[in-house]
Amino acid sequence: MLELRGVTAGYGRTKVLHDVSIQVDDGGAVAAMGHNGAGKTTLLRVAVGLLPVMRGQVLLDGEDVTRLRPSARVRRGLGYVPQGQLSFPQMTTLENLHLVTTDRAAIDEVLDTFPALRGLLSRRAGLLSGGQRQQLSIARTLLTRPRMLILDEPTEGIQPNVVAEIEAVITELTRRGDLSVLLVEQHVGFALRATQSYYVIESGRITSHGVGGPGAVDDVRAAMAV
Amino acid sequence: GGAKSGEEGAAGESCVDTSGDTVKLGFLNSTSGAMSISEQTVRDSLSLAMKEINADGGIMGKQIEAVVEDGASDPAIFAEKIEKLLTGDCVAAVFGGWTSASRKAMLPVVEANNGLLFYPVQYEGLEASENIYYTGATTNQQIIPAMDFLASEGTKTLFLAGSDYVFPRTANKIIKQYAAELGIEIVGEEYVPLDDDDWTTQVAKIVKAKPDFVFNTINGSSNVGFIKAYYEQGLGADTSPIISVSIAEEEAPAMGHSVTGQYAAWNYFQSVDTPTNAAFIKAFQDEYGASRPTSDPMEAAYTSLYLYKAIVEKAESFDVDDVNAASDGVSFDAPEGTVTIDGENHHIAKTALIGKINDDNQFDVVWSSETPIEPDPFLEGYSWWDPTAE
Amino acid sequence: MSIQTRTPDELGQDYLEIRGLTVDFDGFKAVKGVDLTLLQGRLHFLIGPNGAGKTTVVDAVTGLVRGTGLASYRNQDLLTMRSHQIVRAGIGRTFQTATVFEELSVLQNLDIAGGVHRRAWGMVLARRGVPAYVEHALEAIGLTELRDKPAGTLAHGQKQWLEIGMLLVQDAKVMLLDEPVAGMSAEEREETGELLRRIGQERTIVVIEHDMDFVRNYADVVTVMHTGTVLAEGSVAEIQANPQVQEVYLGRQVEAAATTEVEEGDHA
Amino acid sequence: MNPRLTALVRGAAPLIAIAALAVLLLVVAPATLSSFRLNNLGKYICWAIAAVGIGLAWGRGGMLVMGQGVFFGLGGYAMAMHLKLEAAGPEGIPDFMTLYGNGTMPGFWEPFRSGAFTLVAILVLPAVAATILGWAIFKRRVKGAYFAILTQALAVVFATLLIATIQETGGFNGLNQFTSFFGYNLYDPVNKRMVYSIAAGLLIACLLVVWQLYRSRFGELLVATRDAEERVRFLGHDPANIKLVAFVVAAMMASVGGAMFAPIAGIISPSDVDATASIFLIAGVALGGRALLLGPALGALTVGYGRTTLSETFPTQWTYFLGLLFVVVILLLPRGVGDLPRTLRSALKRSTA
Amino acid sequence: MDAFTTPLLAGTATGALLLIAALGLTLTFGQMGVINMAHGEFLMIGAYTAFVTQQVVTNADVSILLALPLAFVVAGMFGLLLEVAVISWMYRRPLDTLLVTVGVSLVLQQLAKDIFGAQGDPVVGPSWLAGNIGVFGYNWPYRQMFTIVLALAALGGLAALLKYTPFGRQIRATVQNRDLAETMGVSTRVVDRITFFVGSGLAGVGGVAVSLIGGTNPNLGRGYIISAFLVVVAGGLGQLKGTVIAAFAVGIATAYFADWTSASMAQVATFALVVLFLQLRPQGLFTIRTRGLV
Ligand SMILES: Nc1ncnc2c1ncn2[C@@H]1O[C@H](COP(=O)(O)OP(=O)(O)OP(=O)(O)O)[C@@H](O)[C@H]1O
Ligand SMILES: Nc1ncnc2c1ncn2[C@@H]1O[C@H](COP(=O)(O)OP(=O)(O)OP(=O)(O)O)[C@@H](O)[C@H]1O
Ligand SMILES: [Mg+2]
Ligand SMILES: [Mg+2]
Repeated sequence: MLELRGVTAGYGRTKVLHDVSIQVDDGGAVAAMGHNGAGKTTLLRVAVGLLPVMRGQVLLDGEDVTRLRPSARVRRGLGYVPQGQLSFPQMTTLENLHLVTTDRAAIDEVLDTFPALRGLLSRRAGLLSGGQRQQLSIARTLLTRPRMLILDEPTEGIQPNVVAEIEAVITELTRRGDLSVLLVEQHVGFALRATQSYYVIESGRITSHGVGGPGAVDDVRAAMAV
Repeated sequence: GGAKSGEEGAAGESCVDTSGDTVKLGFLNSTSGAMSISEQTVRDSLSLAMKEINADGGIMGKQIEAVVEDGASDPAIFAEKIEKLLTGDCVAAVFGGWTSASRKAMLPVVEANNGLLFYPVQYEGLEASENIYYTGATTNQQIIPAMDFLASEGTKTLFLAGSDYVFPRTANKIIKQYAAELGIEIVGEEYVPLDDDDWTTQVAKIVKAKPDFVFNTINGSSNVGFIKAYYEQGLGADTSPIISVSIAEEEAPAMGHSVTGQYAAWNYFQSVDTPTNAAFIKAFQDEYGASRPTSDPMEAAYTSLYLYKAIVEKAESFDVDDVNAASDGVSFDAPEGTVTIDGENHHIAKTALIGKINDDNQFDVVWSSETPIEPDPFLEGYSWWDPTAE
Repeated sequence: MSIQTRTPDELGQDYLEIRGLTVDFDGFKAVKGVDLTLLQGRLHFLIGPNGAGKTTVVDAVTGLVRGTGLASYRNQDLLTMRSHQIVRAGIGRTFQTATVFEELSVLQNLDIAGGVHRRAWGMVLARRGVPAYVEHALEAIGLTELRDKPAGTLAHGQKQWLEIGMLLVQDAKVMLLDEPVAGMSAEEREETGELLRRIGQERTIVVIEHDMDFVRNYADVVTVMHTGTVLAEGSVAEIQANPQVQEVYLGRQVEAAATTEVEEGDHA
Repeated sequence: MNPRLTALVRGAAPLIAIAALAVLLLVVAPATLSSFRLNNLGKYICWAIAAVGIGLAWGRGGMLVMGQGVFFGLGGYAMAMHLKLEAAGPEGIPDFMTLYGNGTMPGFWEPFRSGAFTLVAILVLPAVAATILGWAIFKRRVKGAYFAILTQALAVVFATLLIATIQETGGFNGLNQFTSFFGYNLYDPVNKRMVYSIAAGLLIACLLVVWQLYRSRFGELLVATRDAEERVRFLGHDPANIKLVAFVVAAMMASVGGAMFAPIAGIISPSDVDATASIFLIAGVALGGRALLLGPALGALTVGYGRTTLSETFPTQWTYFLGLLFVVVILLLPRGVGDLPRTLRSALKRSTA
Repeated sequence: MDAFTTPLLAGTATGALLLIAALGLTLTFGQMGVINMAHGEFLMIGAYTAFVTQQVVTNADVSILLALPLAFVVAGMFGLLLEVAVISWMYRRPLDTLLVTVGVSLVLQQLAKDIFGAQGDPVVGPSWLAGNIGVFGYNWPYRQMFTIVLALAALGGLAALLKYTPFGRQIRATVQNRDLAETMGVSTRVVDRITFFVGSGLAGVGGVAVSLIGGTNPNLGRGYIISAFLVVVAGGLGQLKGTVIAAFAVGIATAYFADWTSASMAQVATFALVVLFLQLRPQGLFTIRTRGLV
């Protein structure tokens, strides 16, 4: 589905990623974990196309999309939830969703997942609380009906019971097999439950890679402690 | 060169060298900026005069070599460039300037260096420098005759419309005092910034005031907005005609509305019927194209170079003091008629004309002062003039 | 704990008291009559569902939004003061999305944070060497090695540490921290928690957080907010046992998971 | 090299550069240039003085001051009024007031007979004006493009006001025909040289002032305010005050530049202070490097020189040059030509890395 | 009565012109964060389009109708060119776009000077706009009424575009967060270009209206750009409602000031009014507040 081959990338002169390769299979779910500043967000930005590569390739469905703009990748089925509770602050919650689609049924469906948003539809996104914005951000991306979903710390700032809800949604979607997931997450337990394999990334390099599931918690913790 | 009064002793050491077989003259006009189109016409006629004079043997046998500079429509640049011409290029005289601001800026420089400037445009008067020759009209050769014309037409009420600028303000001060003398009532006075085209509200006031005449001292392109608003609100030459002092042959067809029947006050029109003028027009159009009209400032610039030649040849010297000593009474058979220099104030005697615009955008002369009017820049000969009155 | 039994007045003036705080956004009351007493030396946690009004409380206390009621610190009514005056009164905060001065280095960020306590004239003088308090703060937040890097190039979590460091340099007596460990890995959370514990001795610290493990490990007192009001207050255990809190915030899964070992290890 | 030595050299480098410029302007230029060229250089120096202030306000403070012509004009007109009165003699009034007006002098001219008052006014007038305006703007948190546009509108309005007040300020023609400068005959080349030297000295002084400000904590705070104004509030500072100080200092420098411009150019008129003139000042700063110490001054000198020479060689093309300068520099070298060495060095490093 | 109504009517027409100029600006400035100082030159380009059209189709009654769509397209194309060549490289540097476009505006002015000459080239008004209607002693020119109609039409079109089409949402999303919009599948590049085309095109239409007032000269835009920016500032960033009210308020206020004092003093007074107004409402008439430190 999504593959990064030997990607080196960074900001200005500083390289952040060094020759990183990862792969997400069709219908597969992969977690990327690592410390603060390890380069996880950078990795996702490269995958989405917000950051150009210095070297290497990005492949979507086996096709080289390294030169495609993010919007073109999104039209090919990529969905991205960025870190940092981003929204279009001066548009209402509903308008934020309408940017993607005005289909009532589809909107209703995601609102069932995030019922808190229902009461906030006419409030401007810039006025929402951090967690509300993060929920909106995920909902908005789900509306694009991605085949490949990229999530950057989606549970940051979200209340525990909604985190559980999000976990359920992701698990449900991947189980159906029509969605692949690349997840960056600090909650190791959550990440491993929602995915089937993991990468640990340290200082811009992949240091460990393995099969996920709750049993891998110790392996991951060990890998990250190095 | 000689020093002027004692306090300025150190300056003005002339570096002009006319020992060779050429004489350097400076042409300083704006070829960029807002004034460039107007001033380009002056530049063209200066070049024509130079070409003719050179073909005719030059000045005192010396070929003219022009040093051209751009004043960039900016007074400070005019000051800078004339200093360069006088002290760097060591020209014997400078020809140019258009706006009063540019002349005022050049004046101290040309005086400090005891140079010579020939200024070719009608202006607001109230000035006379030893180092400047004014070959356009001063107020008593344009504004005051225009008022005489209005009186002769039986004008009772007059509306003043002008740009917010020195010339219109000063001209209107004179007009108001003379109007009181003539028994003409001023029923309104409006000014609009130089670069503003929207005259709608001001013209609405003219509509209400219903004056017999409108005295127009608007500068440049702002005239178009004025004329359009004037006709748009139902005014016309048959109700409240306009007399202008800055609409000439060049501008009349470019008003966006026919201005047939309106008036203008100048000292020269293309339509002036003299053999010298016919020759001038032919020479000019041969040089620059048959569609180019000739106008008053162009003619004044053309004349200025010939006048300079005449003075120098009378003085038999290019030295400024010699030139000044010789200038009084020098005359030239110009396209507008014979003009004569007043050695006292360095202006020239000119005949005032009032033209009425016809369908071909030429001016039919409907009134003339008949004889050249002696220049009187400070209006000393007019008893009604009180410079300190409001 | 002994401090819990003492009244605020016995502790001297160092406590932040909020009484009947209400914030009204054109008719929508995001905070409705909140009462809080925040004492020095305790790590005070503020939790609650998204949109409960936690950030708004902090905004109101720091002058970012207008609130009514009372918020007093050392006999000053904060609600009538402007942001920079509130800071000068000793109250500092961080933001839910970290905001540092991106073009200045880590060191410069810390240094200008100390500016509050300098005289106006000192402002036009150049910095000579690194003041001791800046060195201390650098060490405390573990960014000594990155001191000359522009703050804009720090990762998310590092910026959050830097913000805390700036509060240290400011010598803020009251620190209001809005989700300071969001996006940090387990170890980093631990480090941050320890840091807060260390500096919390002589300060009043309020932390807004959703990570229940973090809350469990470090909270002395927890206040739960819901729809603009205080729903419950007490120790972590009390809060976790509160059915209302479970209902609106923790959810049944957490309740169940709390008993399993895997969940315990989640963030450890 | 020994790191402490390196630090020492790095610390002294700006001072060495300023000293070099001082030698160039105060010793080399007077010795080699003709009186006319030196006078032109004097004009560029006046623009450079204003540019140094713009560098502070815009480069460091992020306030795009598009109306510095106004403050340039305040200083210029204050000085010009004094020179005009000096030329008119102890009891006299400026010539243009009798020509265009009714021969009486408006009251606000009277104090400018005093040289001391004029010198004080040159500093105090812009400071007061900038404080009032800055207060109104910054306290209400108007910033960014809003601020830039308001200042440009101010320049337009200021020029319109000058043009419309012919009897008070000479209108479009401005003020000129100054004969002496605080008793020194301005037609005397020796005195002109002295006026030039004063301007050059003031430029160096202004550079030293911003050098100290840039290395001070205020300088850091100013950059912080530029980058995250609201955040500065939570450091316990009112960003409005920080910006105000930079804005006022910049205004005073512009005023000093204008004050020297009047005697050197021999004229001050609305076209020296209007929106176009203000933009012209910005051009130099952008070219030289807005955030650098010497960039704005050198940029202004270059643009001034370019204006003279280009308009001598290609009279009508000058506007194209100025226009393209903006486009090329801002687009490709936003940090200015002065930053080119660093850009090149880092590009070189990248390619070898 | 007429002392009161004349400035009101004339000012409304001035306001309408400002509105057309400001509409394009709110679109590019308010919606896209690009401060286009060359916007005034797009007005000038529109005016010259009217002039050139009239040279080809000499019948003034027809040429002006042809000129309106033509000016929209011509000015729009210039805007598009500017976007592609310059602006698209600097969306993250709003203040810098201001300076770059100052340069562009200088070049365009000089270009017009070199092509058409510095003095005005007049556009002759159509006969169906010659004349006026008497309202309380003011001979209200048809031309002014036409300007008002034109402005309202432009306003209606733009409002519909922004409010009721997906494209409108995309424009707003793009300005609020470029990267995020891109990751929501919005092709920001296409959005930028269309926005610029429409915004500049509107200026072109305004230019046709301006060409009916006075001469068509290279500096024509300069007279309007500052007032138009003041309108956008006073109206509140990106707010159509605010822009409309501010445009008419500035237009009418200027007319009254001009009536009481002089045209020059009216400029000064209007500026003072806007600054005073910003004291009361620093973010303009209508503002959108957001939280946090933005
Ligand atoms: N815009 C930028 N310019 C320069 N360097 C940057 C930029 N953004 C990030 N970096 C650097 O890149 C490195 C990796 O950052 P990244 O945001 O990818 O980390 P992360 O793993 O996502 O961390 P976190 O868990 O805090 O989100 C960090 O060292 C950071 O300093
Ligand atoms: N300026 C405002 N106008 C209208 N509503 C607002 C405004 N600011 C905040 N709100 C609303 O007030 C409520 C409280 O927001 P607040 O940010 O305080 O929540 P929070 O408890 O911090 O939530 P989170 O855990 O998600 O950060 C939310 O519903 C939010 O949408
Ligand atoms: Mg990250
Ligand atoms: Mg919050």
